[in-house]
Amino acid sequence: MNFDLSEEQRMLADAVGKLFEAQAEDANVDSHKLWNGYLELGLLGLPFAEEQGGFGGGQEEIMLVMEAYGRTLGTAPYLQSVLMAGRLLALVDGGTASDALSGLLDGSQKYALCLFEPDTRYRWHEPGTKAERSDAGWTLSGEKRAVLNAETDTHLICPATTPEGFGLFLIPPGASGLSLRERPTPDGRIAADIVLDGVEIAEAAAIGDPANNGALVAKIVDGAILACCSEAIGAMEKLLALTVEYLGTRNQFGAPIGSFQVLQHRAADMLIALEQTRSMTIHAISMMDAPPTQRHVAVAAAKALTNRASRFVGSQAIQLHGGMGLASEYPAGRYFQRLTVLENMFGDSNHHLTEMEKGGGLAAAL
Amino acid sequence: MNFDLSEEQRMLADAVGKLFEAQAEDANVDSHKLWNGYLELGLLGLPFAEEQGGFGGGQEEIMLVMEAYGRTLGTAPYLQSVLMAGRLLALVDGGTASDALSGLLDGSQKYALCLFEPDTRYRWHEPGTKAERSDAGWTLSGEKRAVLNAETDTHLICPATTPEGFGLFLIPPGASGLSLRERPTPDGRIAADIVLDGVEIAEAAAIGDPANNGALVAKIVDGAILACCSEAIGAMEKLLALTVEYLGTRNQFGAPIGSFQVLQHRAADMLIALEQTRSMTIHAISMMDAPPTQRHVAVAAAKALTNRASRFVGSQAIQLHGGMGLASEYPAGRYFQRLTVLENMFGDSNHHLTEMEKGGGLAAAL
Amino acid sequence: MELTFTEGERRFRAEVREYLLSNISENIRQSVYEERPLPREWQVESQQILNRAGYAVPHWPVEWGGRDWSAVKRTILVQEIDQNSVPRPLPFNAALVGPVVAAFGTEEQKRRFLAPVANLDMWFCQGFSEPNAGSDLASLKTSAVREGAHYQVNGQKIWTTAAHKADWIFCLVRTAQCERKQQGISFLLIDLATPGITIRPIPTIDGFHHVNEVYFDDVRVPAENLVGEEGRGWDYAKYLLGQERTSLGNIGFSQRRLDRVRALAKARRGEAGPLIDDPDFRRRLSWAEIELKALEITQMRVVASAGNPAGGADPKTSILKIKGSEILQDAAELLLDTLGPEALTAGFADSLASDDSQGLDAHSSVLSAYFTSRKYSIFGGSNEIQRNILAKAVLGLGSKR
Amino acid sequence: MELTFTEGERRFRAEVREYLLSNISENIRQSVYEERPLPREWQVESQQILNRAGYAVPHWPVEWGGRDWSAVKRTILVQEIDQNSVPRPLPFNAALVGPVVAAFGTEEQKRRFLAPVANLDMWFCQGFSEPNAGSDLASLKTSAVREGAHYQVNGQKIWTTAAHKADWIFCLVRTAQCERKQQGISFLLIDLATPGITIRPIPTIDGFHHVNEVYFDDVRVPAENLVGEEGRGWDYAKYLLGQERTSLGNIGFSQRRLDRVRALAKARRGEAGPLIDDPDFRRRLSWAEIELKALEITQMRVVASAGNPAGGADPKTSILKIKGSEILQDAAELLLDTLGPEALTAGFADSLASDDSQGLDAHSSVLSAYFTSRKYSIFGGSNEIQRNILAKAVLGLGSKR
Repeated sequence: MNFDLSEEQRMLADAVGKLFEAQAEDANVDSHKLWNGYLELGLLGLPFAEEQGGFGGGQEEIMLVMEAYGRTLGTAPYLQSVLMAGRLLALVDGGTASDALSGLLDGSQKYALCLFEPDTRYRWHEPGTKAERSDAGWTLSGEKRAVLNAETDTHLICPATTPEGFGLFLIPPGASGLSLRERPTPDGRIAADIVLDGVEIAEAAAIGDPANNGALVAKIVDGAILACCSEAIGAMEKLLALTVEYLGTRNQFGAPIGSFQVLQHRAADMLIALEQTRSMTIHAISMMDAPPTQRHVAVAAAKALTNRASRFVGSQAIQLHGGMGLASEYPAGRYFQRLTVLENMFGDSNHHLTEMEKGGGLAAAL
Repeated sequence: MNFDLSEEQRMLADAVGKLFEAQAEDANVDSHKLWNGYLELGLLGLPFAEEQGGFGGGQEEIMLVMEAYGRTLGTAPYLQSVLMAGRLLALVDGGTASDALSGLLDGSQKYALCLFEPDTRYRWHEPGTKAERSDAGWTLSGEKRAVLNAETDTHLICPATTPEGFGLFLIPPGASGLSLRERPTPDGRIAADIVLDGVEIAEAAAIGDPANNGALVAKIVDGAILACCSEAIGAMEKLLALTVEYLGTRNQFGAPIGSFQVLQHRAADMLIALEQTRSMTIHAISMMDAPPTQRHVAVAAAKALTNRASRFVGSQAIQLHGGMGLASEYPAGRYFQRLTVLENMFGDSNHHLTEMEKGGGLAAAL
Repeated sequence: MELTFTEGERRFRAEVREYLLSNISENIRQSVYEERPLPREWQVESQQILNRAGYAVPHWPVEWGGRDWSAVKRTILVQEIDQNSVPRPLPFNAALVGPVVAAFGTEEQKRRFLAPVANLDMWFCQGFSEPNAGSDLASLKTSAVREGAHYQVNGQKIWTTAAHKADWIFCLVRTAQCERKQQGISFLLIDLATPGITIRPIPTIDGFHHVNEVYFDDVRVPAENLVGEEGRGWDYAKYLLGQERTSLGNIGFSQRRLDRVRALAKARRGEAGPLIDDPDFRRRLSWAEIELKALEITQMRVVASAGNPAGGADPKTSILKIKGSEILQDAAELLLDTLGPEALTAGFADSLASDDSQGLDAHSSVLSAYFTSRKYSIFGGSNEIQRNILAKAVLGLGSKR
Repeated sequence: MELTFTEGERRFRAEVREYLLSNISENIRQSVYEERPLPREWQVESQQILNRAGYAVPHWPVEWGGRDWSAVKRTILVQEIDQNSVPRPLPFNAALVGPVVAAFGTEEQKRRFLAPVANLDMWFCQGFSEPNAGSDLASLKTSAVREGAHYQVNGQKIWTTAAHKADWIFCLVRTAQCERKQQGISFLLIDLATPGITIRPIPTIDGFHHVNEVYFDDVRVPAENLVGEEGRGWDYAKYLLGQERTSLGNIGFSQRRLDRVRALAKARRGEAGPLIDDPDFRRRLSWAEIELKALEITQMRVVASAGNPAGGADPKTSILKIKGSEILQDAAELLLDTLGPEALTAGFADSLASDDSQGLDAHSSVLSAYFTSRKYSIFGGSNEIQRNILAKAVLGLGSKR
């Protein structure tokens, strides 16, 4: 075992950190400029094999990118477009998928995978959305919920139930019958609720193999969950640093409040929560190539712990900041908001513990 | 509402406190002398109606007695003999029961109600012990577990399943086929595991009405649970006082350890847990005459909270005492042991929360 | 001991509930239930309905609109107001400036202020906190210098709730530099229409606009607006701490929030079946129900002994503050967790929008409630300060930190 | 990065496990699994088997029986020892007195002590704590006055584990009164058979006899038993803190305890059906499994960077101490809760009985384990001290309390 970064990893982490910090400080940045920065640094191709036009990065490299993203409260659709939709496109065969992947790699198109539906909570496995064959190809009907970064120009990948099983369908922006309701998320990003009212798409828009798509999506989702864990680790790291700095500079009753033992121990507990989360995420990353049940149990355990740590670190950072923590203008609150959103993504602790227990628990999976 | 003690209640609390403290300090006290003290003060008759030879005390008076019992780590079988077996005898009609109650009131006989059985955990409602009619009366076969204060001279009241329903049987000490295995409990008392191997008893030993016994026992058990809550409150009160005293006198790094803010807040949290437990127990006491489901939900909620508080206050008292808390010779550890036993009695938090939820929860019961 | 409510107390509760449900409009109550921001006119309408029945300021002296009700009855009243989603009487008026004016003000001040304050014809906000005086309130710096018949006020207040809706502000100001920082502080009433006052919103992480900074730049305040004696403002502020304790536990508010948690959890899906039947969710709810019921009794234990003329602040009130805030926060977490993935698109307010309800749907405010609930353990003496009080004043532990 | 074990590390783990399971007798392992007190001869037998394979003192210098294994391998070794219910090498010998003698002792001392200490032919106990020096160890008072070729030792040690089974004790004693209390302390080896030593048992709340008071009344100790220089004992004690960190998280011990929890919970009934399927119990177990797996990686992160010659104590070791003790305590609570009502009659030991196993049945020790587990957050630097270290040494927060 060895937890030190390789020389290449250190260079990647440095470059990404510099880019994200510069973007976070740039008052004039827009979504195009943001995405272009990702493209130029090679981040769009990072997780893909070289023969697909990528740079062959693995979950460890994604961890470095997402930690930096969390530290700087990134807003670009990297998780959705590259780590979810993009990696799914890379896994399924066929011309449609590889054309789509090219559009993603050259920065011209953005994608989003639409997992959740009304009233099925975090269980995306049996889509209520239906796809039926039509003369032209397929007709899709159903609703999708809370699709992060889905905007009017985003290409959607929609799971839908077909007679053959778990279908995956590429829907271009502006398809007739498609309506998006964009809503602000609590961390200042955009997510959409989507209605598919008899959306007509071409035969070729069906990608992958309905017998296998579910397993591929499960693997993609597990990877995305770990990306969220890494993002949360980055956000917690920065939020703890902000809090420690505040404790050292804010004076009350004639002393910096960081000299009060109760606040010192609270900060120590935040550190412990952060380091345990980091360790559990490292473990889950090491299990990404294990058989699906073991992989999923480790990932679910990592997300459950990350969620608990996020809630604790986030709320205690606000407590230690006092009133300042509640003001939107001060960064602590924005990190708390981001951690709250990350907690929610792909499932709360209860969901992930239930998944872990269904898989036989951590002890069995080793 | 009014939470002040009446003049009579104050006098009772004073007298009981003095007796129990004297007994706790008396190095030569034996079980006979202990019990005689209870008899002389009128405690054996306290919870019974005047027409039954008692003094008409209610659950509030029992609360005062049991708090004092907890503060002084009482060891006499008051809960078992008077509050459980005795009150059950007073509720069922018939000559056998009233003869038995007389023996209890004059101090000549002690009783124990045998609730638990192997592998049914805290669910006593459907006894695996069977009673069958015989020529002489009844034959009982089965096993009972963890009967507090059951010794070789104790009269037992055994629930057993009969063709008519929930039977209750009085078994005299030394009955043939009866064997007791006395074991030391972790708080220095005695409890027994009991085997009933074809115990023959007389017809008249069956007391109560099999159609109604279960409901009576349920009420007795709910009252006993609240007595345990009151005992735990008394024990926590004393343990917190010991801890605060220790914090004020123990010096480390040149100051009393009670000047460290983290230890101050820990003690504050112990106080909060204690006061919340007291409030919840008061509420459950006020519900003792409500319909059974509402009564039981309130009692279950009180026990769940008492258990959580007991574990917290007990373990943190040890932590704040450091090594001293682990030494049997110092009282803190003995209070922790008592609280651990009380937590276990009649069910852990999970059991009582499950009971509370089955009854529709606290909100529904109001 | 009388561990249950008396017949009279039960009757009073029924009367209050009946009055509230018949008189406060459904749209106001629905908005409070959903924890949406309340338009100013609804707050005023509601308080005037309460005031008509003596429910707005029952703890005030009878001659100024109070009722001679026991603390237990007043506790029942505030619990019913909260539980039935009725807006509480504005605390700055009813619980803060009113009692101080009634106790320490001149007859002229009482006649001028008390009736409109009770009826919310005049809306007060509170100018206590300053940027560098949070929990250490007495280190405040805003100065009021006497110049003839006026005070000249300069300085800054912060976290001023609803200053943007208020007509007046009551302030602690420094009128003299003394050795002890608690001395030289005075209690001043200031008309917000006076020139030199600037109000700047502080957007908060719940997405709403509640609080403000208030700047005073050479503001001239008539000397007749001084309440009580110059230099005794700290005593008056402390006097308030020992006052109305009937609402400290936020019992009715937590009950209302848990009612909503139950309603949402019945209607929404959990891991399998309705969320309310999910063992983990149900268990967290059970603990919240238990802690809340216990706190309801703790609240009653505190107020039922408050009639006692010995009086003074019962240090157990710190338990009400601590547990009350923790339960509200637990309930907010449960509320958030009912939404599942849809929390992301429940919508989030823009605190600088002018519209009070900001076009939010019924679930939007769940997120706001979650974020804003962090404040209950911070403001009004943080939970850390409350635990210091318990350790020192109740348990008598040493005074070092 | 190499986030999984290497092929060599996996092979090493398999070898260790195979050796332990084939060589340590079943009755010893069963006794350790059930957390029953271990007779002295079983501890000796077991350590000698370990020593034969180089498993007792692998972190010692190679010339004195150590192996040149990486810290990762040594961590795997101790985890396998614990998880497979093998008695750990006596820590007072292997982790404490041995390394100090090896580092600071004379050649004569090394020859005399190291081999028997490694092989448990000589049983040491630790004389550090004193009645008025708990977490504040440096305020110790036991004195050693040099008189010719001897030290005259007077004073008292407390919490001395297994003094009643030991042959020798290593002590921190005060050989000089200096300005700083950390100065003037020396490290002395004392044969417990020396006249003037009295050992008094301290019964503990787990019902067993582990710890003792040790009194020294004009005890004459040959000066050659001084380790290192007079007055530098505090440095040697501190040296130990930076040493072996492979077992600080108690990973294997917690794994073993959770294995037992799972086994008992499968066999016993819960509220409905097997306890292991009870949602509340299962959930608590899941959290313990998660925290333990995370700590296993935290442990590896600490030791995998320990090879680094910059060395010194990694302040993250405080995380291992804190979380390691909390997980052991959580596991002990789960273990207790498996028993249900039968916890009352599982039986409880009498610490003053002479028989080691004290006639207890297999479940008796569950209660003892529950009570004794409180010690893990107290001894060896309480969790409060550990959090002070994290706040100050890692986060750099101010040094007032």
